[in-house]
Order: sequence, then structure tokens, then C-alpha cells
Amino acid sequence: MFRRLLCTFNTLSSHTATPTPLLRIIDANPVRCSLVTSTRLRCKASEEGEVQEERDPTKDRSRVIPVETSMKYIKSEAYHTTYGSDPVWKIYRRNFKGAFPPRKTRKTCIRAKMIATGNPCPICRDEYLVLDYRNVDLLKQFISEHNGAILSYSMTNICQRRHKELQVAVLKARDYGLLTYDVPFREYEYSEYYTPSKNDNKLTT
Amino acid sequence: MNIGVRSNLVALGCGARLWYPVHEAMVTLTGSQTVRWIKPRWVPVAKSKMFRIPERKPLPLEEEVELRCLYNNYYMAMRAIRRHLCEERLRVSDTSELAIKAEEEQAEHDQLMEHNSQENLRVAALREARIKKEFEADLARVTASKEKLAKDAEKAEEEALRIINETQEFVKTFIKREDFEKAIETALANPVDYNFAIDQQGNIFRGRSTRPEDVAEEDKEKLLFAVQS
Amino acid sequence: MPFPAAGGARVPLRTAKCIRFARHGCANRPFYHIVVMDKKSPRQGHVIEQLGTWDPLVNAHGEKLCSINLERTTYWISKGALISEGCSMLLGLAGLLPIHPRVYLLAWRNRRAAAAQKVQEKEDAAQVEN
Amino acid sequence: MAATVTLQVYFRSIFFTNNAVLRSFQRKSWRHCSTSVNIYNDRDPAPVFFSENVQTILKKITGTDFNKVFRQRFDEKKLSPPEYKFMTDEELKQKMKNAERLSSKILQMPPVLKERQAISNILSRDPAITGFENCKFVFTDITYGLPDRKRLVVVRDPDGTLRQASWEEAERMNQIYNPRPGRKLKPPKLFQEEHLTNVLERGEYEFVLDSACAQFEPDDPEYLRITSVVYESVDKKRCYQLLHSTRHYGPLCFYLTWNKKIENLLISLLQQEKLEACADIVRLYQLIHTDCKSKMINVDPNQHLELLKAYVEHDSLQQQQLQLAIQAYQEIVRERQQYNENVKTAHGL
Repeated sequence: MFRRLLCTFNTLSSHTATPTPLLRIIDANPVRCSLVTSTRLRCKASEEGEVQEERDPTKDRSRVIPVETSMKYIKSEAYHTTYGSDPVWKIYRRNFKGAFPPRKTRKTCIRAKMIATGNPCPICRDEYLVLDYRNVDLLKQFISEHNGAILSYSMTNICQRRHKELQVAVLKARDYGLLTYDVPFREYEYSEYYTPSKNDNKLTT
Repeated sequence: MNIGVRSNLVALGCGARLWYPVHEAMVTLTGSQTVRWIKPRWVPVAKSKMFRIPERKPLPLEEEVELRCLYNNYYMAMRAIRRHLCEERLRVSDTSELAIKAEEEQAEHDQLMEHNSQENLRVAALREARIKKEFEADLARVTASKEKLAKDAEKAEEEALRIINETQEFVKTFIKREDFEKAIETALANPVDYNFAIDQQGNIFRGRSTRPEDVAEEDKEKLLFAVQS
Repeated sequence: MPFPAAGGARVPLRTAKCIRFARHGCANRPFYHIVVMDKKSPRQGHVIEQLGTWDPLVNAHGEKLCSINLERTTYWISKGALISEGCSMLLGLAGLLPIHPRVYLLAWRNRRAAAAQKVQEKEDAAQVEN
Repeated sequence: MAATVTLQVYFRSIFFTNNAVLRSFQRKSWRHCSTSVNIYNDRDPAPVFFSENVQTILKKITGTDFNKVFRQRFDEKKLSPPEYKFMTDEELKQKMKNAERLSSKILQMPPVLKERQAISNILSRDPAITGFENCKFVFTDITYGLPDRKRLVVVRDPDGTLRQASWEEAERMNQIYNPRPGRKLKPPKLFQEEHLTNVLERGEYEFVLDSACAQFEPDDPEYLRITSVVYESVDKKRCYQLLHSTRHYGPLCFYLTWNKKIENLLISLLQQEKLEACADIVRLYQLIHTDCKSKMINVDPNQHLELLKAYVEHDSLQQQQLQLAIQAYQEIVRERQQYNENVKTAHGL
């Protein structure tokens, strides 16, 4: 019951259009949250300003890189020195507890436009690698050259969100014809299209 | 919002909770959110609604006439269609390729059955012949074994007879109790000397103390292999 | 005998069978299967055979899609299965059966309502002018 | 072995010199025509295409190069480890026969048909139900065992007319109720103009043709447009070799002969010294255009060069290039023979 009181107080305060809610529920335990005093809140608001600058540029992923720059980057010298001729996901060591890696890779490396992990996946770690259907050179690295299938994340170790983006990009690329693959064979039943009537044969001998 | 609708006041903080679960309403302090009343299935029909019959909306007359005519035509058409489809189904059922296929299968089935029965007959004949042969073989075997047994029995009999005769002769050499002493004396009298010696030519010299010169030339016994070589 | 989309329910001989809609899809997204089942079984009861599907919502091309297995439907109709009102309206529109009177009625009422609507708009427009 | 290799290299060097001469001559007369799209609408090609001897010629021209027919397919199927077996001769013969049969199945030519007529067949009219629903009703008959083209699809328009669905609607319904692998509900963007051109520049002819076969019916006007664009660009770039021993080589040759554009094809075949194929194409030309003059002159069929010459004099539209190519070819043959004699005399035989 008490919790509801606080919850309503919170929504009420939000009505009065202060940018940050005066009171925020920090944990479920009703007793402790009542100790949240307004003093603590005031200093939180002031802190907001400085935290903005402290964002670590290497981990900042708020900038949206256009596909063209990504394509240029992949052909650039810098890319060649870092990755050489290997695919992007080659030199990456996935760290996990125990001997066997968990079946699925992490859900995402980027949370709130910041790299949220010490060991981001091969795509998230490099800002200029953009998964897009036009970026064929990057997509080709994630396609097996034996049967044209998309390599699974257990091999490329990219996070689930990037893997989903990769799948979408590859399908769009195939739809646009940028990536070629072998279409399933279509067997024709000639009798459906043409019934050879007697007189036709005489015509063309 | 007409007052008639019984609104489910989920006021904030008031103790009166309804004894049956209703949708969790989004609660705001400013006012109470009214929720449309839905009678749960298990609540019995209200008394006032017990014998209520929803009255039919009166159709305008010409519409009604038109409708009745339409429905009559429709039902007539439907009956005709059902009968037609039924006849169609019966007609098709015996000429349809299903039926033909069924007939083919039936014909094939009969043919297979017939082939099967012939096969059975042939196999039965073979079986008879085999059984007869086996029977004769058994008979022959039995008679052969009988003869063999008979022969064995005779042989055993002869053997037994022979043994009996031998023992009878042998028994004769037994020393009876009453002439026991006499036998001892004769034994003492002429001791038997089993020792013997042989020389390089194969001659045997019986007796412990006999010397080769004692024995005359002609009655020298010869060893078996000496005779052969 | 082509394999029917059998639902697996027992086919009782003497009971009345009915061709009707079984609602699939989810809340606010109805999707009906045209189905043959025992008349007394509940709407989502055990189905004898599925004859087709009916999607009441209009698609991007402005069409309502419906699929009917004509061969099996004619078979069950000839076996004397009853047809629910919705199904008979649909089969009427499909051309397998004659048009159901209720379709004529609804069409008629819609036309009348549309006409009334038009008249109403004309009057409003007239009022607005003066 | 090494000797023959060196000889081949030597020939090729002679060969190229003439070739270069020839090609430079061609470039001058390069027609920068945009890929003109002509669909078989004047005469129905189906009876001609499906007739016995045209089919045999097309199958013979396609040729079965097993490496290409049974190449590694990029269709996301799981790979199986290669199998090495010791085989007796009969088993080997049997295996080759199976491979032959399988390759003929893989090289099955997509049918060449006329553009289909639109369907306008009204089943019944019920104006009385206008207003019942302001959208169309599409009814599809999902009886089992019906081929897609024979499936009945019927549309009830808002104004009450019950008509048979058009080809597009029927195809869409078939795809909804009976989806076929490799086919999409909306045609892929690959077939739009700008994407098609850049795919063709990359030379992915077989990919475009395969996806067109999977997506469209062979008598779909869209299919005919795409295939003619692809055939035109193949003809312009003269890379027939890419489509050789694939299922599309037959229809390509048929299209070119149907539209009397076989000069480039003949020249490229002559350069590859495939005289047999040239003769087949000329014979195909005579079969399709029964009114052509070279048919009158009875040339014995197995003399390929004469057949070709007859065609060049009478029917060919660009005679100089063809004559040049024939001369180049004869020159090469003469030089080769001459060279062989020299070698023989050198070896003192």
C-alpha cells in the first residue's frame, strides 16, 4: 500500500513538468525508499551536467556513421592494416566463464549509445563497420564460401542484435541482387504449358 | 456516462475490496477509473433478467415480404443443389477414377490371391513329397537301427556265452576248498621259475640258473623280433 | 481418395454435421477456418475436417481472402451437412451456392444508410452556407 | 604431354593475332542500341520450341560440362563429405548414366511461350449485392492434387460481378496458399530497372535468369521482358560462355535465332572453333525461319562450313564480319595443317 503512495507521488510530480522526477523508487523495499530525501536528489540533478563530458570517446557510439564512409573505410589502408585479408571476426577472443562458451552470444554490446562491455563483439568494437545491404564487402565476410549460408554467431561471435541486423542486411542484399546465391531449382512440367496437338508436329519437320 | 452502469469503484486506499476479481484498473489519484461491468459467467442470471425475452425489431412490411420470398427461393435452390450433388456423388462414385482405381486394386488383389493359392498348392505338393521321403528315410533308419541293435544283441550274447565258457573252463582250474592243502603241496613241489634271460641272438633261457650251454640247440626259444629279422 | 485435411474427430453417422466457422487468430484479429464438425460440439471443438480458411480483414490490395476445398465441400453438402449462415453467405459470394438472402438484406440496408448519409451531408452543407 | 602444351600455346599466339585484328574491326560497328525488348508476340514460339528436332538441337548445343552442371551450389544446404569408391567398369558406366540422367534433369530448359492473354471471364453478375461490402472477395479452390495453373481463383467485385481472377491475382493466391520455394509474394527488387542493370554489369546472368524462373511463370510478360533484357546484354557483351551448359543456353540461342541476331553468336563460336555448334545454329535458324533462302540450296548437312557459307551469303544481315570470321578460321586451320606438315617433315617422317 505504501509503495503505491510513492508511485503515485512520482507520477504526480511528473505532471508538474520538472525534467527529472523529484522522487524515484530505487528499490522495492518500502522502508528504505522512504529515506530518500530531497537533498540527495538535488545533488543528482547538478551532477547531470558534468557526466555528459566524461563520456569516453572510444566507447561512445552515439554518432551514426553513413554507409558510404563505411564502404570507403573497408577499402581504406587503415582497415587493411588492422584486419589484413582476414574477415573482421577472425581476430576476436570471446571471453566466457568455464570451458564451454554459452550457446548464444550477448544480447547487445551497446546500451544507451555507449559500449557497455569490456570486450565488445567484432562489429560493435569498430565504429566504422556498418551492417547495411549496400555494404557488400562486409556482408561477404559473414557468408560461408562453401554453401553461401550466413555464418552462425557461434563462429563469428557477434552479439545477437548485430546478428539480427546482419541477417536483415543479407536478405535485403539478396533481394536487391547485390549478393548472388543459388535459387532453388524449379522443375517445369511441360505438359502444363504446351499440349502438342497433332498438326503442330507436321508444321516444323 | 449513464449512472445505470454499475461502475466498479476501485478507490484508492478504501478497504472495501470486491470479493471477485475484476480487471486491474489503471489507478490515478485524481479520480477513479470506471470499468464497464461484465457479468462473470458463474454469477447466476439476475432475477430481473430471468424471464426477459429480447423483443424482435419490427421489420417494415415490404422488406419482410421481400425477405420471405428470397428465403423461400433460397431454400428451394438449396434443396435442389443438395439433391443434385448427392446424385452427382453417387454417379461419380462408381465411375470416378477412385472407383476405377479401387476396381483395379480389387482385380489385382484377386489375381494375387489366386496366385497365392496356386503357390500354396504347389508348396503343399512339395511338402507332401518331402514328408513322404522323410517318412521312408525314417523307416529305413529305424529298420537299420533295429537290425543293428539285433546284431549288437547277438554279438553281446555270443560275447557273453564266450565269456561264460571261458570262465567255466577257468573255474575248472580253481582250487577247491577241500583240496586246498593238496594244491599247496603240489605248488611247493614244483616251483615255477618265471625268470629268463636272452642273449644277443635273441635266444631266451628260462630259469634263473640255466646257462646257455645247458640248453640244447634245437629247443632254444627265439625272441619274436629275432625270428622276424 | 485425396487426403482430406482431416481434423481427426470421429465421424458419427447419425448425428447432424455442420459446415461453419471455427475462430482462430487472436484477440482483435479474427481468422476463421471453414470446418465440418458435429453440430452440437462447441465452436472450437474437435473438427472432423477443415474445408478452407476465411480472413475477414482486408489486405493491402483491398481484398478479403478465402480458400475453399470445393471437392470436399460438395462432398459434405451432398452428405447432408448443414451450413451455418456465415458460411452460406460466403459460399454464396463464392458462387458455389446461390446468394444468401441476408446478403441482399445487408446490401440493401447499407445502400439505404449511405443514401441517408448523403442526404444528411447535403443538409449540413446547406445549413453551413446560410 | 609437355610438347602438346607448348604447341597449344604456340597456336594460341597465332590465333590471338587474327582475333585481335577481327575484334578491332568489330568495335567500329558497335551499335550503342539500348537493350531493345522484343517479346514473342507476333508468332507463337511454343510449337516451334517444343518440336522434336528443335529440342534435340538445343540440347546438343547446350552441351553437358559436368563440372559446371554439378558445381558447388550456394543454396545453404549442409555439405556432405566427398566419397571415394573403388568401382568396377559396369558400376562406373552405371554411375555415368545416372550422372547423365541427372544432368539432363538439371539442364531442363525453361519453356519459351508467347505472352499470356489477360483473363476476362465473367462467371455471374449480381448487381443487387452492391453495397454489401466495399472490398473484393477472392476465393481460391484448394482441392488437393491440382497444378497451380489449373487452380480456380475467383473474385467477387464490390459491384457484384463474379469474375475469374487475373493471372497476377491467381499467382499471388497460389503463393499464399501453396508457397513455392524461391518465390516471393512481391517480386524481388532485383528485377527493377536500375538494380537489374548493375547486376547484369557484374555478369550474374545465370543468377538473374534462375531467380526469374523461380519467381515468374514462363508466359508472364514481366518474365519475358527480363529474359530478353538479359539475353540482349549477353549478346552485347558476347559472353555466351557464361551460360554455356546451363539450362538457359537453349532459350538464349532460340531467342537470338528467333530475332535473327545470331551473327555475334556465330562469330564467337567460330573463334572457339566450334564448327559443329555453328552448323546447329544455322540449322535451327532454318527450322525457325522456314522462309529463309539458304534452306532452298540443299547443302549436305554434315559439311558445316558449306552450311555456314550458304547462310552467310543468303540470310545473314552483317555479312562482312561473318565472312571475315570464316576467313580467319580457315586461315588458322590452314596454318595449323601447314605447321603440322613442317613438324612432320622436321621429324623426318
